[in-house]
Amino acid sequence: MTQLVEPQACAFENPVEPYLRTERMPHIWCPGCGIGTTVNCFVRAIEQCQIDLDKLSIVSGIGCTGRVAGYLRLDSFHTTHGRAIPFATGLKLANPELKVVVYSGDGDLIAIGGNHFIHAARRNVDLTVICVNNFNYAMTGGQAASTTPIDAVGTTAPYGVVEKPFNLPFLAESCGATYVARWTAFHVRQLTKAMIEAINKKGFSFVEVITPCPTLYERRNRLGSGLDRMQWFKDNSIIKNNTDTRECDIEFQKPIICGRFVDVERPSLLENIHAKLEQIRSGKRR
Amino acid sequence: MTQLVEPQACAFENPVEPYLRTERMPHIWCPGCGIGTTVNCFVRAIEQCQIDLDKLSIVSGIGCTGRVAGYLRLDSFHTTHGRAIPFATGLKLANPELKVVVYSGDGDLIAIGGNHFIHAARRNVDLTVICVNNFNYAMTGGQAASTTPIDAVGTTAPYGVVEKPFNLPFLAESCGATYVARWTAFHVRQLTKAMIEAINKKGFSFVEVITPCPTLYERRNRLGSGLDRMQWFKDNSIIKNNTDTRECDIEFQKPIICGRFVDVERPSLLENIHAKLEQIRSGKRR
Amino acid sequence: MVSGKQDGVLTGAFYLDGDHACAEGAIAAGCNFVAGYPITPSTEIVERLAQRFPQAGGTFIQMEDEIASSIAIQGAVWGGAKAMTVSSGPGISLMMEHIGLAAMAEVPCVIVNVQRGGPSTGLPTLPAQADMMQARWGSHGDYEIIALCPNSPQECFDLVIRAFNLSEQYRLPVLFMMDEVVGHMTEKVVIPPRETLTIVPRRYTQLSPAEYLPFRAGPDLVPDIVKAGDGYRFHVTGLTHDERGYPVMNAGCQDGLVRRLVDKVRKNADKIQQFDADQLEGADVVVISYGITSRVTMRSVQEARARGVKVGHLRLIVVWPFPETLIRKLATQVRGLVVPEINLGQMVLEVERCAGGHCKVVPVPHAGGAVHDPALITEAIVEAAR
Amino acid sequence: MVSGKQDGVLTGAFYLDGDHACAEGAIAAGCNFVAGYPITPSTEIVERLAQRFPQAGGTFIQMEDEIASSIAIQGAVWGGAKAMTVSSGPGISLMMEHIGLAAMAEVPCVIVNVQRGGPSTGLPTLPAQADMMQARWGSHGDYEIIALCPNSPQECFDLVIRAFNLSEQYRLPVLFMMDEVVGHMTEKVVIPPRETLTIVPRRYTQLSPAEYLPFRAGPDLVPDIVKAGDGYRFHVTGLTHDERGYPVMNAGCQDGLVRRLVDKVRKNADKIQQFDADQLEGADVVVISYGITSRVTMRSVQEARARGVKVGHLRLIVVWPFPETLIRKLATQVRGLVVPEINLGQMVLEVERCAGGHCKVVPVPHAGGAVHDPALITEAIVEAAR
Amino acid sequence: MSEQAEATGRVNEAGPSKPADKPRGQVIIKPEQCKGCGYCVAFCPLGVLAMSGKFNPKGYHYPEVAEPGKCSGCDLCGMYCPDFAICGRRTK
Amino acid sequence: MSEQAEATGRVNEAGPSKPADKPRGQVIIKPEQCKGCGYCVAFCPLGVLAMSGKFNPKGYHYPEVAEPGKCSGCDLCGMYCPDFAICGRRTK
Amino acid sequence: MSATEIKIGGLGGQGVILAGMIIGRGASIYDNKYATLTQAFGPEARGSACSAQIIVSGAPVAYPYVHHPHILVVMSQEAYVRFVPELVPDGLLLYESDLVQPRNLPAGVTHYGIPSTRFAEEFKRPMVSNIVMVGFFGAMCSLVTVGALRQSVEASVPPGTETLNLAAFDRGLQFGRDLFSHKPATVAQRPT
Amino acid sequence: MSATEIKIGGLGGQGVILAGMIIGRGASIYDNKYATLTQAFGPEARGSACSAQIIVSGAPVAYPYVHHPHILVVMSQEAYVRFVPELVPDGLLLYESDLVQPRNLPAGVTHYGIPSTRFAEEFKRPMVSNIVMVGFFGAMCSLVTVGALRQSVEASVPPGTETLNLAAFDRGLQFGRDLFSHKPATVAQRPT
Ligand SMILES: Cc1ncc(C[n+]2csc(CCOP(=O)(O)OP(=O)(O)O)c2C)c(N)n1
Ligand SMILES: Cc1ncc(C[n+]2csc(CCOP(=O)(O)OP(=O)(O)O)c2C)c(N)n1
Ligand code: SF4
Ligand code: SF4
Ligand code: SF4
Ligand code: SF4
Ligand code: SF4
Ligand code: SF4
Ligand SMILES: [Mg+2]
Ligand SMILES: [Mg+2]
Repeated sequence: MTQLVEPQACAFENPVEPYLRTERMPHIWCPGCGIGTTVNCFVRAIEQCQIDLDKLSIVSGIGCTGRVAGYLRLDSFHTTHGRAIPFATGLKLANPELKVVVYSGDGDLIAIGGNHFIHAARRNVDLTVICVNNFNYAMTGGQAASTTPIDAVGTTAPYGVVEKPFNLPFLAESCGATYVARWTAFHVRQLTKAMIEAINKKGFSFVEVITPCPTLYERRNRLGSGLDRMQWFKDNSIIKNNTDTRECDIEFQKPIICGRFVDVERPSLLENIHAKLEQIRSGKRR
Repeated sequence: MTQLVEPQACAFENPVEPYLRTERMPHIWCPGCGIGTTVNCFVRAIEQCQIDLDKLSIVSGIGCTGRVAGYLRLDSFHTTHGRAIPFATGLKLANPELKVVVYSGDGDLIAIGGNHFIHAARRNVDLTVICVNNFNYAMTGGQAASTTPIDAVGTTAPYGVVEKPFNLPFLAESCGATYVARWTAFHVRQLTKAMIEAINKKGFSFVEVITPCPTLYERRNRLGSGLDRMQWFKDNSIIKNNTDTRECDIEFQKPIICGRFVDVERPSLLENIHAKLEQIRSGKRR
Repeated sequence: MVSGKQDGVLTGAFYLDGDHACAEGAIAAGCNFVAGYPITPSTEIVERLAQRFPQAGGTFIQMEDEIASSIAIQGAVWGGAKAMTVSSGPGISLMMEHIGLAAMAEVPCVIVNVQRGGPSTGLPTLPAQADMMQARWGSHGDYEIIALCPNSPQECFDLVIRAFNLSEQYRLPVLFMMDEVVGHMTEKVVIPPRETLTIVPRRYTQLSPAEYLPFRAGPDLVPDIVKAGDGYRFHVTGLTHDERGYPVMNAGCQDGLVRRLVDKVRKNADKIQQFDADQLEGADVVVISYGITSRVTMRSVQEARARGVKVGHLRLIVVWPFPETLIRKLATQVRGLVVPEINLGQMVLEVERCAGGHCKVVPVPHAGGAVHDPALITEAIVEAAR
Repeated sequence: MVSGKQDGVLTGAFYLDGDHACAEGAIAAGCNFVAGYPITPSTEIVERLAQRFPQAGGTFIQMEDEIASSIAIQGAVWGGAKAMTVSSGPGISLMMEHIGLAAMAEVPCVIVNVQRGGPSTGLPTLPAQADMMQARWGSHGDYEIIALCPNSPQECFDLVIRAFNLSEQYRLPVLFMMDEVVGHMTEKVVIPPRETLTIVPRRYTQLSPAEYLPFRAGPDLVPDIVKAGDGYRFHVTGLTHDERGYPVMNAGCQDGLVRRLVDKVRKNADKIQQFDADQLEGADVVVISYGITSRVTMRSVQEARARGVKVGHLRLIVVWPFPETLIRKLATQVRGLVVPEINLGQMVLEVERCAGGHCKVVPVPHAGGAVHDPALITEAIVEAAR
Repeated sequence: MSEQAEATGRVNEAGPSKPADKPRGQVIIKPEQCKGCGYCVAFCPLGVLAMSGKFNPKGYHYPEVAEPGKCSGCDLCGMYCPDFAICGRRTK
Repeated sequence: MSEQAEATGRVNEAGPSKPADKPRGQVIIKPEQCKGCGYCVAFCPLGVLAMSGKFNPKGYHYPEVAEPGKCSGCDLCGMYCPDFAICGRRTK
Repeated sequence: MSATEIKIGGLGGQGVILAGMIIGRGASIYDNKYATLTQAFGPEARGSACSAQIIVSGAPVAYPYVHHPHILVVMSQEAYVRFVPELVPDGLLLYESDLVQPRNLPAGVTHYGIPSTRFAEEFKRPMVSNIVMVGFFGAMCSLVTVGALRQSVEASVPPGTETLNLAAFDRGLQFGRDLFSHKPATVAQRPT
Repeated sequence: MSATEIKIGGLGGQGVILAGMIIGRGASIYDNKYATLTQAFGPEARGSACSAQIIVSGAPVAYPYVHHPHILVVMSQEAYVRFVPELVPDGLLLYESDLVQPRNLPAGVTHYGIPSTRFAEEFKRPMVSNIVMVGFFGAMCSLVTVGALRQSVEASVPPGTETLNLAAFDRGLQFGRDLFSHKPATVAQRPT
């Protein structure tokens, strides 16, 4: 029997701990799962934003990423599959002083939840949406998703995917998102910064994070371990801010364009609602 | 009592009649409703395409436009609200020799049905989608829709809409539609041509038709009669093929850009599926 | 004193249809968030709210579909709002997953179903009462809801307030089961001064964040609630969860949680019950009805009495939880129970079950699209009395 | 002779779990179109089909959600395919509108529900039988479906074929109600040669387009069908429709149509029925069970018999339509009916209704997440025999 | 009667304007199907049509042929008519 | 013992490389929380860490401080670690 | 029964329901009786048959439907054909005289026509035809007081259109009063 | 009862279910007995406790769960702690000897350990640890014939990995046989 190390008291605290429901640790994520890495970035982002954490709500759908809400020591909502955004919309409209972040998976936000995504972007709802894109439905065991690159395999596409995946930045922009960025889990500093920018943005801000799912996506596609994948991200990301989102397609094992692609101003839903209320109260019909 | 004219035999047949379920006439559409006009164009389009009408299926959702399926003497499916596209997807995949056209309203296809729309465009399903955009939910009485321009009113937005409407050509392009055009009901010849092009296109083709809904949208927005509206279309349409879809936003009573915006080639879903089957049968896994 | 023109919360006598009265009732109940999607014959409710909320102090948002509407209201509740959504058959069917979530996460909210002819798109503009079993059983898994059936615009006003109250009291979704006739029927609606209305406030906890457990229930089996932004840092999930609200994946936790969810209705059924009883004492036959059918039944009962039948009329106002005890007792006292409904036999199944073979149970089904011809019910009464 | 490696339609003995067996059964039944969306514990079914269809000659498409899946299969049916979709609680709840459409437009199709713990997200990997009433009542309006409950991988194979057959015979959606245990339990599955299987073909009309009326039914109340592309130029709608399939908005048409839709099940119930009867004759107590609970019950029955109780066991295979006549008869012959189910009381309500007070009805509820401890059921049997 | 016949080539031949020319087109109107939207009248490129002062059974005014000889049979009226109540065809 | 202590500034001070410099950072490791992904080791810009040959109770190898004096406290290890099992902090 | 039953029939778009609403609101809110209005219309927004039914009573109304109206108002021939057989033998019929030809009218029925659409077109607003009809109704029967009807018109029409609509109402009222002065209606004196 | 009940416990990702599947398939398809396999795992794809239960019998299996296994195979300490109390008094315990310390083992239990993970790492494929264990199982009891187990391994692993997996199987088998030659197992001779 190998000698095992035992838990022990720490000299100082991991800075993420105050933000975590430590009583729920260890979390359910696999070795090398990129979701935890994004959580580190998120925690540092909210720390740096200096927002009142009591006024920060986090909303997830269902999926491996969907578990994020449950691990963060915030007002947190683990809703139904695909419906984090409309839940968050109700939450925000009912209580505009809250900062509301949606944190969920690609399948959740873009497959079953795609309609809510496009409508929320169109409305410019005051939400930050963080989409962990691991190129598959992980929680349910590695099925192909609407983000899986052509020719990659998933359990429901054992011979390789034939459908073009969404270009999420392009989609988000076409609907009217005012902030759109993409990073990989390798880009921890840039990702943190993007999260800060997104949180500080009024209106609908969107951050796509490409992460390893070594247990399922990488394993099934013979892309090696999580570490191999992170190295691959490091070596195959092209950082190019303001790239035309049309150019941001992702192909199987082709370089990934990262950066901040959209950062524009237009009145948010709440601003529009308030302006309309003003107008109504001041007696003008239109 | 005014003297009334009575029906009588005709010297020649209206060329749409063979394509209509005349036993169901008169239809339910209001005086000046643009839907009938689009049906004229569609009938002429399928006539000119010279396709076998027995192999042409038409699928609608629910709405005033949704009634189109029921009036055309084709295999026709009046499905549920928002679900014409996935129904059509199943129909087409099960029987690839059919030509399948989805003909429905903006609320149906883009509000409740938005997710199916974007996924079908992404997959490049072999479908032609004709979206009659009358800027509102007409069947249910004129509610605001996700196409209603900002500041226009609807029964559910009595003080004016505050949400930006979708730019449908941009949305369709961002998802991967291979043919995208927009015309108004005034542009009967161009619309017919666009429908022909769309039907002849393999993959996902999309035609947006802006139509008057004089009973509800025009009346409630004090835009006059159907005729006033058609005149307005005539005077305020800018025909500009290949416009960057980003520029195709529609604003309240601002000119409308019309034309064919996207016409690109990429393998359709069925082509991809067949290629994959070939590959599997020939023994290669990927 | 006229509908559609006043600002703020109304008081006085108005000529309103059931849909509009329901909207006013919601406002009076303190509802300040409604998410919805148009569908006949319910749309007038949200149309009126869209018009009235800016003055009355609420937010209406038309969502992209009914799924979004039914979850947006839950987000709003956790943000502190009193929330409602409104639809009819097809839209209600789309809400089934979220009715389950509201039951599971104990979200007080009201879901209005203005019933029309089904199944599927059916008869969009015509009445039915064929979603009664769906209201009880439409979502997967075990849960309980409360459902009420108004029979007039006045009741659309009065009872939607009770619907909100019950949802707050028991922390669950309450289904407000109107029908097309009641929704589109116009009558005088008297709206009393707001101060005289009984409004059950949300049961916010008195405990501090350190002491509070979001899903620990008191003796009435209902836990106190909190809202986002107040420092409780609570978690809500649709997964099976413990008192902290954290997922626990085992049969033991499931048993504790789900039994409590159903028991808070089953064990409090007596307090929730509401019905109108007309000459049940000594009746040979009792008609059990609800919603618009109860008004048709009134005429039939009159006719049957004129023909010498000793007939009582039990009108269910709360239909779920079903008044088991009452029906069991009635069944031992009468010769027959007559159950007219605008469906092909739904609540009558419950009546039959509770009757336990003690008396005849006579369904008077109707496939929908209209109310019963009163004579049909009269004949059934006369027949049952034999 | 091993799962997952053969091409075409399999024959032989295989070691398969219920999910995989269900997939093979569908292939054997001639199913050639499946649309689905992943959800535990049903996903293995579509995963296997995705792998097997290219060789077996079918199309699998993973849609964007369950709503799309449940309508894509209907499009496929009208295109001539035999079609199925597969899900579990939350996904099934999303299909409710389309189950209604399939009932209304008489679309033969199979909907598989591998039941897990609910309500809401509940216990995704753990068993329950709490969607039984939803299967019957989940969509709005009046309609009838057929539902079957297998209790082993072998039955997942055998009965899904019957599910397809019934859907073709009666032109309606058939719900195949598995549960997590059956879905994930692995046993030997013997697949007989395809020729020996009974496969009910689609009832395509023999009439010419000129003679044919799409919704005119014969004496069995079921109309013959056509498919797109064959020159019939037919119309299908979810609205209330006449024999031509054209919308007709009135109570008369509704009555004719919807009554026929329910009657084709109610009046053919005897032919649809399927159950296993074990020593019902002379029993003092009969246990009524279905699905995985029937296998737990077998042990309890054994134990109770060992303790001297004369106990019979009625296992329901077809659960909807409910075997009313049989239960009514049984109730007059026994002292008690014991109904164990992994829910807090669903089918037991039907049993109680049909028992009509003639005997005790003893529910043995379980909130889910596991099967019953057999002793619980044994105790209920012994108790009921007193 | 009238509208029907007026609209045919035969009547056109006898029409007032350009009596010498053989009309190039015919138009046919079904007044009872018309809902009076006026599209045909407004968008006939040759000004062939005009709205009648009369009502049809549904209470709508409907088009009449005002300038029969001018009709080119282009069928634009037919393409615009939402009620399939009018159409044109070329006669040569 | 060991990993915990090794990682602190104190141990760094005693570390082999650059003994003269006061270490700029500390790193703390919780081996029992580690799942052995190796991100911290691979992406530490200063090569401070190395995977241990030992298993933790879950059966994973975990990082050890190989070059204690080099740590800058940049906390990149902390940002990468999916299991919150490591972090760094600056000490000056 | 002391209840008076009214049916108004026409085509969608003619404002039949609003007419019913004005009568019901007048009776209920301004004359302080009980008045139940029900409506029937097709799925389509416009153009198909629709009808309003009003029961005006001194006591609460239970059964809300009208099978045998005492008063029938029709705005289209279709509605006429459909509803006239339902009229009680001594009922009152009011009709749009340009759109309805009261053929085969049962004996005993009192009937008056008004070209309300034409009058409405005089106001350049064909849609007030229904209000003209309500004015006519006010003149031809005393079920709802004219004062109540006028108040109800004011309260029921879109804000800003009150003057126009009251003018339309008065046009119908006056036309009716003129007619009435020639030939008294029996139903009009029915106790309500 | 002639049934033999087996439980295999470990962590998600260790291939516990596949091990159970191989044993069950071997018994059912290749030894032609009845064998029912059930499984328990958490929602997560990997890392949490999971277990497989197999009942091998000469007759059809009704109740499919194992409460008191005759044979327990454990691949993690957690599984050991959880399941050992369930073992029948004279049961057989097989365990991963690098990951499990069989502390407080009830008297009467026969037990054998194998460092299957380490052996698997020798193959550079840690994931075949479960197959090593199945080989070991084949050696340590005669419930399923070795031939059936080998065929079942071949039939159950992903195509292309058969050779590797059979080697892993043989490694475990051999290790077991070597051990066994020193100390005979009682349970192994139990009639099955
Ligand atoms: C309505 C519904 N359908 C399906 C599921 C099953 N389900 C749970 S998570 C999930 C996919 C998660 O994928 P993604 O959002 O990409 O998250 P990941 O696990 O990859 O982080 C699915 C399909 C569900 N819970 N509810
Ligand atoms: C699930 C569901 N929700 C709502 C409705 C009600 N409904 C019928 S048609 C319609 C909107 C139609 O709008 P659009 O698609 O724009 O068609 P239009 O009538 O404008 O042509 C709605 C909301 C429905 N039938 N089903
Ligand atoms: S399955 Fe993939 S996404 Fe889910 S926890 Fe494991 S590695 Fe992460
Ligand atoms: S309501 Fe509008 S869209 Fe519908 S038929 Fe009338 S004009 Fe056309
Ligand atoms: S056919 Fe052409 S020219 Fe003739 S009336 Fe019609 S639009 Fe005018
Ligand atoms: S276009 Fe058609 S409906 Fe309109 S006026 Fe001309 S004939 Fe009549
Ligand atoms: S804090 Fe920075 S330098 Fe120190 S070990 Fe971590 S990554 Fe390396
Ligand atoms: S990054 Fe974390 S989990 Fe990965 S090896 Fe380092 S300490 Fe362990
Ligand atoms: Mg994912
Ligand atoms: Mg529209």
